[in-house]
Amino acid sequence: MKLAQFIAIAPELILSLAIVMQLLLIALKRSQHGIAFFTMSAILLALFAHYPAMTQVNSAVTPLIYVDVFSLTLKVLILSCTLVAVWVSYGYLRSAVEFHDEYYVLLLLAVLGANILVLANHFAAVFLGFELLSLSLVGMIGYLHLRQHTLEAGFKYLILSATASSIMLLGMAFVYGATGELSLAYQVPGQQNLRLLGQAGLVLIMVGFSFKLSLVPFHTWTPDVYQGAPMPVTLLLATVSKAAMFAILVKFWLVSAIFNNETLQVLLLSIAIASMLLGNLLALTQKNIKRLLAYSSIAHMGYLIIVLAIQSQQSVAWALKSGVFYILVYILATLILMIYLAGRSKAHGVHDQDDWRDWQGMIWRRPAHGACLILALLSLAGIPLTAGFIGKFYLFTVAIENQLWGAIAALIIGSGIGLYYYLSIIFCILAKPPVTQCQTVAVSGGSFTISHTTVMAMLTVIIIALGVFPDILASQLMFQSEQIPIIFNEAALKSEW
Amino acid sequence: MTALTLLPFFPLFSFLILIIFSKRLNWQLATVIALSGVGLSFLASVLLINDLYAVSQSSDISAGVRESLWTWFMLGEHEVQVAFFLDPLSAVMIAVVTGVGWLIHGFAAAYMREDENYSRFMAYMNLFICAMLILVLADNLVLLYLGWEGVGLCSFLLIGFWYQEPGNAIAARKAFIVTRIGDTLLALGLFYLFLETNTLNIQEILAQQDSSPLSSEAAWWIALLLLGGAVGKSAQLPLHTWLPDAMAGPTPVSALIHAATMVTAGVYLIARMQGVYLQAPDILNLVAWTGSLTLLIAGIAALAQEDIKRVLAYSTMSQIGYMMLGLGAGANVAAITHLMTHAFFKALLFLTAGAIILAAHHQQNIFHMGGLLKRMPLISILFVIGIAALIAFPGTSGFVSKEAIIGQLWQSPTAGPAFWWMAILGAFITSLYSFRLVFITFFGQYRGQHELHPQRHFLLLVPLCMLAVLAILGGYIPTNLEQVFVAVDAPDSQSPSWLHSVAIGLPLVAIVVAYVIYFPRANATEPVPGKGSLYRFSRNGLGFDATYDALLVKPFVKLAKLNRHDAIDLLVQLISWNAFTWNSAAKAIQSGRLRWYAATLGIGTIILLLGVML
Amino acid sequence: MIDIPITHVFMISALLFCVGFIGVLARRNTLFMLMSLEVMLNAVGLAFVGAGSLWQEADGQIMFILILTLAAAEVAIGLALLIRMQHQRHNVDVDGLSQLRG
Amino acid sequence: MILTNIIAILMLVALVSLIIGSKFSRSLPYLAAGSVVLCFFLLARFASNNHDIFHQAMPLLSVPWITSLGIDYATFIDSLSFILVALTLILALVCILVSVNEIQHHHNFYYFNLLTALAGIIGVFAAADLFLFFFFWEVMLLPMTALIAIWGHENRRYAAIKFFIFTQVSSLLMLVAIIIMAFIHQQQFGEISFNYFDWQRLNLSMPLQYWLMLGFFIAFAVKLPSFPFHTWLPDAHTQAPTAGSVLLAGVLLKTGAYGLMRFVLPLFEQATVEFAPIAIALGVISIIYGAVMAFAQSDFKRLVAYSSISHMGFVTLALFSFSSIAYHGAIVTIVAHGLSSAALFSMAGILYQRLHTRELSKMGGLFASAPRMGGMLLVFVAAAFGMPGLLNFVGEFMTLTGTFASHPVATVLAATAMIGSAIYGMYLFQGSFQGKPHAGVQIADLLAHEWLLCGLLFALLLYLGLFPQSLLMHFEAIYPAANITVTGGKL
Repeated sequence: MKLAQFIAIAPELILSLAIVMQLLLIALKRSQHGIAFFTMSAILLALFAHYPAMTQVNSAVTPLIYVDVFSLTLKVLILSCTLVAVWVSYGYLRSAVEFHDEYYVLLLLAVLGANILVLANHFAAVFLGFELLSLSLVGMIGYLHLRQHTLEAGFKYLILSATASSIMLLGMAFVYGATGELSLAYQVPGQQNLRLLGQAGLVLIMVGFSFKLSLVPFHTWTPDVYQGAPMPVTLLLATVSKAAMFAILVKFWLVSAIFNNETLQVLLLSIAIASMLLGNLLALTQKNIKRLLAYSSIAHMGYLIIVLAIQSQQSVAWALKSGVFYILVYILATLILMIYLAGRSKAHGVHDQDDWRDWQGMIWRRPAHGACLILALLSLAGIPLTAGFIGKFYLFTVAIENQLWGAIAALIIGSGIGLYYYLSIIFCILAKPPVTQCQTVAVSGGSFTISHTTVMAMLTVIIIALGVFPDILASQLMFQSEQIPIIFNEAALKSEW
Repeated sequence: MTALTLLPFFPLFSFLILIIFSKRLNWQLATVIALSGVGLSFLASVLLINDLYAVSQSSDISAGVRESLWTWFMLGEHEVQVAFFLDPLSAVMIAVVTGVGWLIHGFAAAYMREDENYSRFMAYMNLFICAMLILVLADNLVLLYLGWEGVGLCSFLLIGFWYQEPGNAIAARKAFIVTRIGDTLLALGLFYLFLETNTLNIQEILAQQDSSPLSSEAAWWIALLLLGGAVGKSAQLPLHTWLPDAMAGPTPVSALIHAATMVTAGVYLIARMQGVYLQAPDILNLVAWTGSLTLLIAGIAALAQEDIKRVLAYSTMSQIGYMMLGLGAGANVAAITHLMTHAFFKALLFLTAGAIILAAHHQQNIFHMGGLLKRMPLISILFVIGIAALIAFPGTSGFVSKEAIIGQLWQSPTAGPAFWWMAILGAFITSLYSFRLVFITFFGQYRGQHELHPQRHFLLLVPLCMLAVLAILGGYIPTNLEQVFVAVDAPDSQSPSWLHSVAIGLPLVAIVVAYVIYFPRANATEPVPGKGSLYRFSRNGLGFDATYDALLVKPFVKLAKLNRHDAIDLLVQLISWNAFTWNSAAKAIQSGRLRWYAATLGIGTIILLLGVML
Repeated sequence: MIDIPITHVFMISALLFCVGFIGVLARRNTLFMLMSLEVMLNAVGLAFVGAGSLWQEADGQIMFILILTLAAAEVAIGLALLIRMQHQRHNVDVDGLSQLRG
Repeated sequence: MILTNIIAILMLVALVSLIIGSKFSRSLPYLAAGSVVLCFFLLARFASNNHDIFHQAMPLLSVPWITSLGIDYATFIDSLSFILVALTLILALVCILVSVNEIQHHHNFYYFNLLTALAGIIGVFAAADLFLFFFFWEVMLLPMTALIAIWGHENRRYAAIKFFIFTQVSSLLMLVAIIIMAFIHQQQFGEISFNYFDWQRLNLSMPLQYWLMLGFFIAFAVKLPSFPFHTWLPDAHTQAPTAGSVLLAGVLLKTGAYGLMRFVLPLFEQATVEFAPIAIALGVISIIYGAVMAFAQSDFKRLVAYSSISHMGFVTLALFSFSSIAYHGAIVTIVAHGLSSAALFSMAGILYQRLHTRELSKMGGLFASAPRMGGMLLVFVAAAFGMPGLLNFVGEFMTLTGTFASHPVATVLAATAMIGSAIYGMYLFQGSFQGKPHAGVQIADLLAHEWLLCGLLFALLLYLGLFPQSLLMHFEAIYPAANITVTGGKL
């Protein structure tokens, strides 16, 4: 291990160190604020640690980890989301009587898992990150034990994700059996007699990730867990976990040769199309905003993985760029909504304020919030002036460049259906305010502070800015083959292994 | 900007003044403005006609004065101009329109005096005159179409002038829409004409007929479509049903629009486009048929009317039928002359009828009149003069024109003896219903409820007298129309000598018949006897209205109302409904049962595995 | 000693895995569900060890050890939730947990 | 630069009115009207200074925007866009005038939406880059939808959602077509381009061209709207506030026609020739169907909405008959319908303010109390059923004259709409203003600002109706596309 390699994984080291120190801190003195601020500063430090890490791109740290631009970008994204999550959680938990220090430990553990996942270049690392992430998420979902829903949500997540991950592990075992290689980079189709085994393994691995990305038909857990989990945890689930899973899926797809296979692409595309349609259909009449976001996330992940169905080497870079841009935009919009919801809810409330019909007439009562939410929803719906449109536009370009007509059709139909429920919410926000005050608890109260408004406003501004001048970000996202080791090529794609 | 171009604008200006200051003008002022508007254009047209004659005397070529104002729009290379053209034909028309129009305006001023919307009424009348002048002076067919539609709109406005009575409104709408059908045919004719000749300028089209005539098929269609327009406007079969209902309007309106001027526009159009019709003899024959059938049917219907104005309306139809017949038979000059004379005597009839109605407190049923000869002798005399002209009593203007038409029928290439007989029969019926009217209205005792209050306003009487004079002498007004029309060479086969005497005699015989039948019943308050089905059938205009109603109007309305919620929209709603059903179906997946979720996980895995294996 | 063809190993582990999975589906008692999870994980472990021995590498066994730790962690959290469940609902019937739906 | 300035001004004023408007809601109309007039003045001065925009398209401001896809912010102007922008600004004034008394709440947000919608529409007419075009195409929807959804009538949400989803989904099809075109340009000329003028160099193989053309056509047919895609329109028009209806009918529908003229006809000549029979059939069906449906309605605005479908059918008919006479007819019809339908909807609004109903059955006999209003309504109805002397007549006449040469049957069918329009026109006028007045129904006659807008529209309809050349003279030189395809059409 040289210094360079330490620098390359400095963020992760910082996080791990921070976790240890958190435990010490808890042992030393239990304080609501102290731990929160410590966590935040740790994450900030980890974020800053990416600057030196930038110098070490394309360096392998042990066979397990490989640092490249793509993973660094996503790590930055993940850590920023975490930062927001911590801050939101602080506001959310502050109101409770008891101390919630462990919560932050779990949170950091989850993020560490996500980061490892993003960096992983080896089944073992994938496995570690994956489990670290899911187990600590289970802990956080079930965290507010006084609510009855959290228990249910936590248990569902535990059982299902455990099942899913064991399925994935079985897949890894099969692949290992077929190829004799645990590292992603060197896996090549192995001996003929184990072909079937290898294929089965790949499918099982795909199942594992589809579960985490909540793609149809492995999506069933999503709405329940989103609804049952405390709002900040839902936020983590919707942003950090999704981003990490997308990253590792991309790695499998583009870095590992055995995934470079047409049959799998067909499977993936069909999964994507199913998710777009079913996700939007399920959300159509949903009144609970948390569940609705869960369903829409199903659809959005469906849109997103279109970028993996690329057919030719030269479109890889563009596809990656589009993918990263899209998930970024998706996360931005989701953050706005979830920050608002988290701000309006309290840890010791019976449940979170998650019925969007309570938002009626918000634009006239609280114009700033109303505007932010409307723009976030528009961005999710992919309407111009918002970044969501640019994201969708990029996806269209990728899909068309690779001539995925089925996906395009589903994309159009899906967003057609999607418009209905996004617009319903928007019109509800625009409607005349209800006469009785009691209906509008969701529009007031909670742990909402001016800082929530500011952050929401800032994010909204970013959304608009990206929507009008996408280049300010898009030109920064460079995923040429020199920045990321891609062995993907169409020749292999077509070849039958 | 000479008198010709100014001609239509005098009434337009007076219209504008009247409509803008409508309520603020008192009766005198409004009258002065309205009358001066039309009067000026009358004077102008007299001057113009003199000039025209001067020109035509000096040179034997068919002279015409053309004044162009501006280019309206371009059809490809062809400029559609706003331009006026005056030749003997349009000269006759403008003389009639402005002259008779002026007199009728005068009468109307007295007739409508009490009405609260008096100046609005006069404004509409002026606007009508303007539109009518544009129609007859137009040098291209598009501008003619403008006038054509303009008079239609004015007629709509004036029929429905007392808009608060639903009946009037319906009559107005009916008149507008039925004529609109004709207008559409006319428009199609224009399109076809433009396609063939690449111009819509009337003189150019007619000139082309000498050099490069239309193909017979094209001419056939174009002539037919133009005829369609003509029958709509001129209330000929089969688009005649609007005219009797149009009597809902104030009587001066009936006199001006539905007797003297607008309804003759169709005749004018066909006469104008004679060059095209000559290329399509079948259609000329059809014109003759249209005219003859109309004049018979209208005459029969007139026999059974109880409303004095409806009698006159049907007689108008039949008289225009004569004009059509004349055009069809190639007796253009006679037809146009009859147009002129008819304008005189029919205006006279309507106005006198109006005077009677006014005196009788808007009682229009002839069976509640009677004995008027004693009570308002002057009016009665004038009315009878009109009737005399109507039945072509020798020495009246009607005699001159109608005999001229009938005389040419027998040996016309496009008509023939059959038409002659129909015309004669028509003449017989004409005098029959005329004198039925006369006997029942003017003889016997007065049978009305209210006491008569004859008006004596000079504006009421002067126009009547002048019209009476015209009705007698109008036939001798020189119109050198001969230069306008291509003379149809008649075969030299000699027509039998008894024709003429029969043509003169039969109407007189009819008077006697009418005397025998109707005079005894001069005191009847009921149209007895024969109040049978036949009578009712003919009173209802031989059931045309009922037929159209059942065949066209009702189905259309039903169809429209049936689909008022737009079947296509249901399709759209089906889609959305579909989405929602799928939504509720998909919700079943989210049962919230953990073990079911795990099962979906397993099922999904198996499906994928199978997918990759197979 | 007789050497077992590698395919058999994978078949066994697959079968074992299915047993575990069916256990998850079939049992309503939460405790047994957790146990079935263990079974699944062990099936995976078996597969890894088998694969390792096939390629004459230690990686298989290493993965197995990792999996064991995972199993331990999972059970820990699982049991914690189980206790909460017992407290709240006084039973451990998993079908009771179905308020979140739709 | 000019169009960009206009858009910028409108946007700026919109923002200002949004931010500070809540204080001075009374003076907002003046502000908005002032900005619109200023824009109109700028446009007029620009046009008078450089006349050559009437002879060939004049590229305006163009700056790189999304470099990775070769997308520029590129605008241009020619006589078509000039006329449409001018029309937009005129109708903008009308919108503001009708809003004066109608809008009761949230004035600042209302005028924000109104002005942004205008900016978006003008952007559509200005864009030379197809991505920019699509961008504006969508941008104009949002405020439009907001106008319907917030200030609309009883059933506004349904209408707004329907309107938005219809247009959105159809325009996604167009987006796909646009991107494909860009990639084709990449294949043929190396670099990817969304620029309209670059695209004119493309040569497209036949089946592909047909599909692309369909992608555009459907989007525009929905906007137009053409027969099978029209059902969003009656709801949207009926439920929208008066200004919204005016904007929808007056300008928004025209963007569809503009799209057909600007993109479908020139870019896909061969495909359009093959597609023409279907398009003409659709046009004729819309003409007749619209007319019949209009007669069946009992709601004032709904009736006018269906009549719009009928009138826009003439545009489809004209454009796909590939005759330059009909092409000019289409241009005239666009302007004419813009003015007349705007006028009729304003009338509906004026009546609604007095009677609080749109039901014809609840009106009737209003002529007694409001003769001047009745006169105006009569004039506008007359315009709608093609009274010669008013602009609509010229449009219809030229359209049908031009079409008759190549499609006589279609023309004859379309001509029946002249009867149909008379029927529903009379039904509308008599139903509202003639007949027995309802007991105690007394309405105030036109107010000053209502006079202003009626007078403005009437003057325009009359002037252009008598001197349509002032509109058409600029269209001789340009648009070879129409004439090229004439030969193609005759083949």
